[in-house]
Amino acid sequence: MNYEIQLDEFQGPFDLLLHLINKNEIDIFDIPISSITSQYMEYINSMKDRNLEMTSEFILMASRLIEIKSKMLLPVEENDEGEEVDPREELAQKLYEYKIFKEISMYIKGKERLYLHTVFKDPEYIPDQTSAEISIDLDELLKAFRNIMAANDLLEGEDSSDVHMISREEVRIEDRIRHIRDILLDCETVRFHELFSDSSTTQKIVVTFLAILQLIKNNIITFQQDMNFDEIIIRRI
Amino acid sequence: MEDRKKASIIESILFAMGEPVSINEIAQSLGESLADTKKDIDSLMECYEKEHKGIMIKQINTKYQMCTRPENYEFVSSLLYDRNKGALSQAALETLAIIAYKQPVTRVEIETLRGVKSSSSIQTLIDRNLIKDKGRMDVPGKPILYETTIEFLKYADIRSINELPDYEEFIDGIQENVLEN
Amino acid sequence: MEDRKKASIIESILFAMGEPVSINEIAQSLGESLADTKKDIDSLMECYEKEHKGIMIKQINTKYQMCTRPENYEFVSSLLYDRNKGALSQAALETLAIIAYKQPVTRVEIETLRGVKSSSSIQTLIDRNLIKDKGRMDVPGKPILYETTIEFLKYADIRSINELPDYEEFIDGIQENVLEN
Repeated sequence: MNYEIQLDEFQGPFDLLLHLINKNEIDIFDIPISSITSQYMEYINSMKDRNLEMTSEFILMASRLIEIKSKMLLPVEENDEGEEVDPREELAQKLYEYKIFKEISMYIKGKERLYLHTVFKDPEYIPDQTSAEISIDLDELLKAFRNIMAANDLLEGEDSSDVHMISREEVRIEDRIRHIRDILLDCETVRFHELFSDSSTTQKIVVTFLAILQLIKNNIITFQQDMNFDEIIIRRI
Repeated sequence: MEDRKKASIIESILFAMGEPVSINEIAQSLGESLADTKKDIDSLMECYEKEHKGIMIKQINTKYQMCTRPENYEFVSSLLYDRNKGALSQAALETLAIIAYKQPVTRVEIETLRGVKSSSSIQTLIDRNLIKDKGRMDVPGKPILYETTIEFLKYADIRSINELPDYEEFIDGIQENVLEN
Repeated sequence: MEDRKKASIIESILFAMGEPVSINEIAQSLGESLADTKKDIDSLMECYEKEHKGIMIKQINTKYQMCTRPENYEFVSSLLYDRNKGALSQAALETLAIIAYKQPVTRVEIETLRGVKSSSSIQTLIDRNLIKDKGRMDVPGKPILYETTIEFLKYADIRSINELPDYEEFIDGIQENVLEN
């Protein structure tokens, strides 16, 4: 397989799957799941080879494909109405809907050039004789400024956080381990959820959780929960 | 007032104001009824189109605004500044497509349809003034609802959101593609 | 290029520039000789006069500028006054925002960011005491630098420019806490 198509060109797992479906010239509603799964995994692995970390969506889809693949091997299930259920059905529906919106996005894109090539003008100046007081709404002022900066691509744009690859450096498990150990230097115990208080992204949450597991495995911390649904308390050993 | 005079006044108003002017404002200034004013504006627009004038009158909902004819852009931009007015990314375009057709819509709905996180695409679209916050949905968590703006109408070159092609048309497009392949 | 196309381009240029444009600039953009360009502009002006259009083309030495027809002034001014009474126009607000965040700043910098000629908005803001001249920049052409005034702080209800909201931070609650979901 050639890798001239890079994973970072894809908007997400749906986009990658649609690409594979187009490439193989197959029907969304009749995906040869085994072959598509292995092609999908090949892309994912090529991404790993290039030492890029994937967002959770790509990994989640991989597990979903494998789940569908295994279901296909089992006897056909029937739903409450006694109809046969195709394990691929739900994914196919989602891909189909995504494909429609991708189509719409192309239509919108087609209008963009016209928009970018239209020039408007400011109101003409007339000497002000009202001298009325005005109040300046800071939110409006900020919004106006962000509009201008965004139109010139001068804001920290979407590429800083919507990206499909997150550089490995962003949240490292070692850093989270050190962070948790630092917290437990000052106090013997900490509540489980407090360790997540600064975890604003899914990636941070996952990494924090992995760090906790690692610390438990290495006998550095232990945890206790007095009753079901009680707060979990993390304690240093 | 004779028609030519009315047309002339409408031109003056639209030119001087620069920004979108409502039909009410124009009617009031002319001292005419809304219906008559609408007719006058329509015939002026038609005349501008027929003559391929360098100035166009755009209708946005019930407002009107003058702008340059996009076909002349290369001649204008050589004199204006090199503004790097950026195009939208594919991620932002997909998000905008969903908001345009599903509005009002929450972030979670957008992300379910796209299969990826979309918060920064949403922020980009807000910063570009193409979508806006439409209050919160009355369900647990009170998620923000998003809808398109007036600026989006300009972007899509339509007078109102109803002028967007039917969702079904895109389904047909896909099916044609499937048949062709 | 056919005459109608040339006329259309001249209209677009004069509209977009909003200020006096030299015949050289227009000729250059069209790729035509000065003499031909002059003829084109003259016939366009004549046509605007003959039809009593609401927009006029004024000649100032070797420059040309579009403006509203003086006879229509009463119809236009009442609308402009009404708009000016309350809040700032979107154009003025944008201009003010750039000056507030980027001060001291030149007109060219403002116009480059906005992609629109902004001298009338700057003048309006000076009239309203929101911005002022802060001397000249020491570069060729010695452009005027603009900054906000004490009155601006008063109207914005802040003590100093440092209290302006940080524009690099997300303004919306889009990044809702993931744990809540």
